[in-house]
Amino acid sequence: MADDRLARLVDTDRGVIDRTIFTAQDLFEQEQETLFTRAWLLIGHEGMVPEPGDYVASRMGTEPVILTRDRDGKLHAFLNSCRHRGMKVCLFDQGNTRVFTCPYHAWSYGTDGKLVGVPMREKLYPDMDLDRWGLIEVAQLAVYKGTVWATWDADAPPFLDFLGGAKLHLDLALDARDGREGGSEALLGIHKWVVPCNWKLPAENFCGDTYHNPSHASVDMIGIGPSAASGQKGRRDGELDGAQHLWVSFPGGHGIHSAMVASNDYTALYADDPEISDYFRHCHEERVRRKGEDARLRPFVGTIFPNASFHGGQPRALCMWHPVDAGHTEVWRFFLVDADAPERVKAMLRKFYMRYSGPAGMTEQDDMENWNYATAGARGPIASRHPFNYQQSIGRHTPDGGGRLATQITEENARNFYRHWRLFLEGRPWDELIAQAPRQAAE
Amino acid sequence: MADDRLARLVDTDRGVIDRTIFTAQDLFEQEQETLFTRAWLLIGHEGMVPEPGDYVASRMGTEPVILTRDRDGKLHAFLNSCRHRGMKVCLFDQGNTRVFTCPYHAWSYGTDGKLVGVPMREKLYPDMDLDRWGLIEVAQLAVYKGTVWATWDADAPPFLDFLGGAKLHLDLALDARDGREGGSEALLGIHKWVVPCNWKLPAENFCGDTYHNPSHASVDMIGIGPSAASGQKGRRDGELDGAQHLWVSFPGGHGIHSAMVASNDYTALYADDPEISDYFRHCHEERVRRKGEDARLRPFVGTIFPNASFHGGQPRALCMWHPVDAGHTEVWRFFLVDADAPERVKAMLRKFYMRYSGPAGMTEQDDMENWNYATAGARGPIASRHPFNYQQSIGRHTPDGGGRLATQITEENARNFYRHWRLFLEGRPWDELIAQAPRQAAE
Amino acid sequence: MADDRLARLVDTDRGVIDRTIFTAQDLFEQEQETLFTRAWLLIGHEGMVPEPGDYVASRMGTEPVILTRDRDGKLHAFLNSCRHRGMKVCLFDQGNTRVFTCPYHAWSYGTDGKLVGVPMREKLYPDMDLDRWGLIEVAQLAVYKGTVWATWDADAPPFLDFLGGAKLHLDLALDARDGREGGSEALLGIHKWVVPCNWKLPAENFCGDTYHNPSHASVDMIGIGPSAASGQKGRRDGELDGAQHLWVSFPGGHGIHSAMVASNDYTALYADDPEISDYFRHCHEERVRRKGEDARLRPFVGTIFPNASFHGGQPRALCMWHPVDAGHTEVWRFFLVDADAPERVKAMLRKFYMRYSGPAGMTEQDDMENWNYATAGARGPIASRHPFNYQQSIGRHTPDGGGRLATQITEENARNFYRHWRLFLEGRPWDELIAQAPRQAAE
Amino acid sequence: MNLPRDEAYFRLKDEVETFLYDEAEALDERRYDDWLAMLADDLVYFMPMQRNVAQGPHAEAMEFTREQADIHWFEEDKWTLAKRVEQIQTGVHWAEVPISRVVHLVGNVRLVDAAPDAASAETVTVSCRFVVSQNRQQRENYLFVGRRTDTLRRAGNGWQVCRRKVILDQNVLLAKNLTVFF
Amino acid sequence: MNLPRDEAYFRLKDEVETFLYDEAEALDERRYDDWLAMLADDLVYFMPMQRNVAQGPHAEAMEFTREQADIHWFEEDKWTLAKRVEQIQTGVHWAEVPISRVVHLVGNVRLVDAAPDAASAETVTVSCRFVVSQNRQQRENYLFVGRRTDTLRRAGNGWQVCRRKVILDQNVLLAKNLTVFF
Amino acid sequence: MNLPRDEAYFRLKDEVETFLYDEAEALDERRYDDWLAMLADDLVYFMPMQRNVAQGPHAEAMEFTREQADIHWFEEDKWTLAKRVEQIQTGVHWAEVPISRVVHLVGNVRLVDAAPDAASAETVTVSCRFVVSQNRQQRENYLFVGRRTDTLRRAGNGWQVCRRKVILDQNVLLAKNLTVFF
Ligand code: FES
Ligand code: FES
Ligand code: FES
Ligand SMILES: [Fe+3]
Ligand SMILES: [Fe+3]
Ligand SMILES: [Fe+3]
Repeated sequence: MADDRLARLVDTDRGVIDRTIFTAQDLFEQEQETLFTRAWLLIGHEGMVPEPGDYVASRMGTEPVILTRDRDGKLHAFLNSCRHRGMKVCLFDQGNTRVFTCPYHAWSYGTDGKLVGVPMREKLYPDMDLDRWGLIEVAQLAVYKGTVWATWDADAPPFLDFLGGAKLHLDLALDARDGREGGSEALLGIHKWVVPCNWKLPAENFCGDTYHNPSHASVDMIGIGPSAASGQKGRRDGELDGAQHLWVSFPGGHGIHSAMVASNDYTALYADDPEISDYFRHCHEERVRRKGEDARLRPFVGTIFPNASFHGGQPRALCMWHPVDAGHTEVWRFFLVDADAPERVKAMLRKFYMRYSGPAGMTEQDDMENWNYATAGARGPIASRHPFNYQQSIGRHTPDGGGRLATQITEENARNFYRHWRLFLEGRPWDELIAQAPRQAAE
Repeated sequence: MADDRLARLVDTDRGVIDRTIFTAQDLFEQEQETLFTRAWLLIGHEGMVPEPGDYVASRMGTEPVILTRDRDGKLHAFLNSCRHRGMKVCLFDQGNTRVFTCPYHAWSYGTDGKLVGVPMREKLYPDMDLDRWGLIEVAQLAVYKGTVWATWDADAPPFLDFLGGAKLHLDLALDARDGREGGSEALLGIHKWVVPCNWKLPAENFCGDTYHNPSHASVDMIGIGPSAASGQKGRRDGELDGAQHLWVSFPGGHGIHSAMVASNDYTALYADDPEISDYFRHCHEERVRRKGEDARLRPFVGTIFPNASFHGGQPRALCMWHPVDAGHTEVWRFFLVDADAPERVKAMLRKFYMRYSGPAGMTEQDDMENWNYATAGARGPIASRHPFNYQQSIGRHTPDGGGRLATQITEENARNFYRHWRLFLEGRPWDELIAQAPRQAAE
Repeated sequence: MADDRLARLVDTDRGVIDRTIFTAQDLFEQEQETLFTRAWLLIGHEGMVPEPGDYVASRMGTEPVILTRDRDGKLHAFLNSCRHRGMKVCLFDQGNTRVFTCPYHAWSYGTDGKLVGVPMREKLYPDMDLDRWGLIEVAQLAVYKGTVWATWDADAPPFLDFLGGAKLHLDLALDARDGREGGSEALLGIHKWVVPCNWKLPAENFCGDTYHNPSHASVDMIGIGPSAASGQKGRRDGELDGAQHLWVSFPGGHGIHSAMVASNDYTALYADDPEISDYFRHCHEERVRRKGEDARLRPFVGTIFPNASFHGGQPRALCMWHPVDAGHTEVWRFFLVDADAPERVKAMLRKFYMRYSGPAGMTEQDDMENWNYATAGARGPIASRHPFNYQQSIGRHTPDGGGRLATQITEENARNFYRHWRLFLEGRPWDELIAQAPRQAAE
Repeated sequence: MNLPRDEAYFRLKDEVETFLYDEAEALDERRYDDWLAMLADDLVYFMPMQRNVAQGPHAEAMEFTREQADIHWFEEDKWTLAKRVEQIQTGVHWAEVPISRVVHLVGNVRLVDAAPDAASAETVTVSCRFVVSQNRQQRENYLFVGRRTDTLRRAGNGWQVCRRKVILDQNVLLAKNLTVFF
Repeated sequence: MNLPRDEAYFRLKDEVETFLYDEAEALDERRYDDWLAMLADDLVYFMPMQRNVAQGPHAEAMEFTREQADIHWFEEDKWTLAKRVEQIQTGVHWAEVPISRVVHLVGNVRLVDAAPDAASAETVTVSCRFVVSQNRQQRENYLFVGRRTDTLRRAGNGWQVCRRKVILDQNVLLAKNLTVFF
Repeated sequence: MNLPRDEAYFRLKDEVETFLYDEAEALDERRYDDWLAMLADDLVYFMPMQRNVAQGPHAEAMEFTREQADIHWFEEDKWTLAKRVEQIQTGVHWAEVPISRVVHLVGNVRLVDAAPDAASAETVTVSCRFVVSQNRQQRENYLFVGRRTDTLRRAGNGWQVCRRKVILDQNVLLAKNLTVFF
């Protein structure tokens, strides 16, 4: 563990971080070895595999995995690679099967990962212990309100312990708009595309970089939100007008940006369609009825360390920033709606999501442009001598449960993200990784 | 020499081999330095350069070489690179010349590699010893039944010593169908294409991976062989039906898969054309007449360590798996026919070869797909923790001359291949490289 | 500093240089760290930014810089990268602006590099010292007869000290054709393209490789010069016929090839157009009048170490060989004419330049082909065992001021170039880098 | 449908080709407002995503994301396309600052249908192939090759696109974004 | 050969273009059986390899592998092409599982010859250029650009290809395989 | 300009297309002398460079290098093009030894103008898109996609190019050289 190098690279106390961590391929490989093999990673949504035998292709870090529902309805996640010579055992993005048969020599595996077929086994492999040669399975898998998470590390704490205080905020994205727990479903169709940037830049951006508003000047000027056709400017409807924004960073490395609205009074939204507007008013009223004052807390965005992010409402989506190499990220994105929302609402949201997010997203395109050329700008010997500035609102936060709360725009969430990034790369034990106050930051 | 690392990576005793050897670029470079600079490599066929002054482009490892026939009819192989600044001295795939003149500063070299022209030499290079600045020539070159082999290592044993017991089987591919020694010629036109796989996967496949039959289910179902138009299924005609298949591995790292047919009785083949069928019956009878019981041994495939393979009959071809980088292989393939076969036979074979092998080969396409994604599946930190399984028929072999003979489908040839791969990468002396029983495998 | 390795690689005393220096990516990165961060580099021409607020994109080594003229008319060069997260602050190749506003979070910088705008600074960055977070500026910038040069090294000697005796020859390219000092202007339009070669090969070629004349056999045969339409062969007009060519190498690593014509008699040139021919005769006569015997020294080519070259007359151009990686160079080229030359002359020269130089240049295309495949030919384990030959006219030179003069075709300039390359890579102090006699060459 | 090859057919085919080429020209010359005028107010502009699925009876249904139901690369109307144009014209749509250099090549133009007939066609269905090249900044370069089926409707003396379905034939998108119009 | 530009010529040119575009459509939509029906039973389907050789009098002969004599990328007949289709349809031809996404763009369509004449043509020789894009799995992507000379023969109301020569203009093949039809 | 769609127009369009395709064929078959014969003696052959500049009133003027004033990729006449052909034919123009394998695909052919009219056209302005593929040695491969505006002038029974403007739509050239004719 090159602790000294890492300490030199990431100095969150002074708020300076070396550009190298966004460009060096050896650090990228260290990330794969020490971080993506241990942290809980988002791998999909239950709704993608509703039936026994269903499977869907996913990724963990740089590696392909298959999320399957076995014949007994249990979820599994496996490396998509045969134990014999490594060939892909599943060639499709999704489908339903009884068995994964390897194209090369036809070893076959059940949807529970067990090795169930080895041609000529008695003769050629008389001593084979089939149990030792099943598909490589994740160490732990958790389903949380439909979302599916997994880790390769048997010693990792349970998912909810890892999530910690960020749960409250993730819930705001996953729960129904009327305040019921859960109730969301994933729209079918996963955006997958490759952005020439280091994966940490979007992860950091979503963990609470509210300061990058100027990036979105173009959509803000023209208006693309759900009331834009009625003349509303901005990239979404202003349901947070006048709210107290909150930035919270958590042990584990997570960071969120939510907001506390001044009151439970309703702001009229979705002006382009009265039916839809009524629907959301109804949801609001139900939510207030169910949650009382708690209904005032509204979601915006957040990153669950390391590379899962969520958009809480406009749009409402889950993101995976899959690392490809130090300079490329394969972004996956799926979108949520309430399962029982009227079709008219779903249709409106679906179209808004597509014009906001993804490769054709008018808002996200400008983010990607910045991530792309910020990564490029981190390269080179002179650039490397001038660390990035992470000093925004340094020290301007208060303890909040296990985390830290800021009430003004801040890079504290980013500092927390990189503090944990460093702990992972140093190979720290889990108690340190999810400790209340990360050690190296003696404040 | 990182012996410990190599020992950890390649454990042929237990039949497990780390996926890293198929993916790590530093090991690839070690292969170039320690293996491709020492082993005998296939570089072409005499028939490609029949006349004095003829030349043809070839490769050794990652480097371009020229195979020439000098004015005295002697064959040479040179690095295609000027001694002055390294420019290519030969810009063509083939041709005939008196001299190779470098385009950059016009140093010129004879077809025997001698530096014969240096503009303004008397004035600018008064002390130059021309003999020291000729083209870089291989240390040894051997012609064997038309095929041309070379090595950069002056200490390498003669080609036939390197080939050892594999000669018997290579002969079955190179000798005429009627049992005469030699007599084969290379059809003109070399397939050259790039497969995104590590070069060792095809080399291993051809050294006797009979177990991968399921790869070829599609061609086996539909029938593409020389009797397929007459309704025969399978990817070739069944001349080995009922034969005892043999897998033999040799010191030096070679491995072959041949077969001993039950008797010298003739199986009717090539049913689509009676004339061709008759021709092959005739060849068979002549072969039996000439070779007696020895005629029962029939060729299938084999790999001459490290990266030359042959297909013995249907099709009948020589392969070079040229390394490009850890993840890419430039495949070269040329095909053989008996020089004196009737045109009708040559035409039939030629077309069969093209539909079987090469980038448009209906059989080989499915091999390549497996090599491609087996290489991909060897990448990644989790994949790297789970070595490939090479335990098939482990221990199920008997000594046979200098090698080991198995009479059931086996990965012993592959184990032997990687045992020698490791010896080369450890930089062992030649006596160990071609010793009877490689040392590290204490059985 | 791996001195031993460097000493093994570059042996200018014996005239052998290892091929690895043209191919190894780790040496490329060492070059970026130790050479391109210290040497004076050509970054543009004053005429590209005539007005206050003008800017033009340039490069230093692998990194993008902006050359600006601030509101007070002063030139600056900055890394094109925001101090906050590294995003490009200037998105264009050229333009005029009051301020560079970063697209990501809208920090903004004056044309003098000062950080002048930080949104919400009082609240989010109460302690920020704006002076410490301006654009990263070069340590020194020099304008010489219109050309602009910069270095990242505050300890570097002044540009003219670095240039040393090469000044006399560079002047011949930059001064007016009639012998007045300066007076040249850059035609608009910078050729930019990527050649698959190591950057040192073109730099070396331009420092005085007269021996590569055979490269240009095709243009010499057909004639493409300013009198070619009148039947003159050769790639340019023969103004140096019968001249004594001179090759001079300088401390600092520079090398030039100029020529001393036998007399100040005029050779008729530019035969295709009598008006133009007359104009150049007039220039010649004026030059002789002004400079007397000194007018006999005529420019050909030269390289100002490390990667700026000039073409002195036919054509008349400045070149930047921007390193991309060990195997790729982004070439930039702009062309000079006398600012007060008649339009007819400028038009003729402009067209001649375009058919001679650049990616469509009939002469330079053949150079590039050689640099491309010389780089390719430097790769590989066997190639690497055979160093390039730099023995041409070794020892055939005399001291000349601070440098060495050769009067026959020589590689002394190349030897000098690599001698200094090694000194830079060894991290020597500046006094050694521009010393009279580089130390390791004990002659 | 097989249209009779009479003079009306040839005239119509020329009209349609010319329209498609004019549209390409408008886009490549960044005359976005001219381009918008070529789109019908009720335009549907649809580009589904494609999945890797097994052959079989329901393969096509599983391969493409479903219009009006799933998430796609695009499911737009004229309003959003006009917004995209407006966004570019702000000059601060960073993904298009500077504006991409784009080339639209349209080939294999086939009249699939003309209603009521070629001579008096009010709507035409036309299928084509495209190569769209996008080049931007120093060395960003993307090539999009795919298929398009357009429905054109007569509008005054000319035509307007009232439906466009674009098959890009990619799975993981190979470009960093989709700022280009197809 | 220079065909007179009469009405018959324009009708024939349209027929031929339409045929080539229909063929591309059949392939891109994976209607392989429709495609096979567009091929004559005596089809010759030929794609030589190309070598790097010096200019000179015999250069062309040395540059291309020789039909009916050497090894090529393809020298096929209808039977083998039908086998290739059959192979894809097994569902276990791994190189085409899942099936590639393919786009055929055909351009520069030129009538080189029509026999006996345009009005009553029984065979037509047509030259074209092609861009064929193949995309598969996640990010496999190959572009084939080349030339084709086809001989079409009238068959019933339509046409069939009876000879196709494809010049791919590559030396070392840049794709990992040739599962695509040209 | 909008040419009336009469028979003369269709005949002219076919003539122009055929001319452009014949030209592509001459180049791709390396019949350089045939190609030179298709160029007028007073040909202007122009390919500007393109810069990344901000949107705005003078953007286009700043984006392109200026004909007859600045440095370009090409500003040639027939003499220099003939010299380029001559150079290739020497056999020692190393950048073209061996000669590149080149494919020219021309699409979106639009008659922009015909003077005095289609029926008796003496000069024609035609716009198109191109895909030019260059493949050389083992694995050198470049794709040029761009736009072209040609002015053709009647010459005897045929046509000659008297002006060609090529927009390559690249900034830093993505090819190692420009030995290809456009
Ligand atoms: S690789 Fe899967 S069975 Fe052999
Ligand atoms: S590189 Fe061959 S003569 Fe100089
Ligand atoms: S990156 Fe420039 S302001 Fe943030
Ligand atoms: Fe954003
Ligand atoms: Fe096989
Ligand atoms: Fe030169």
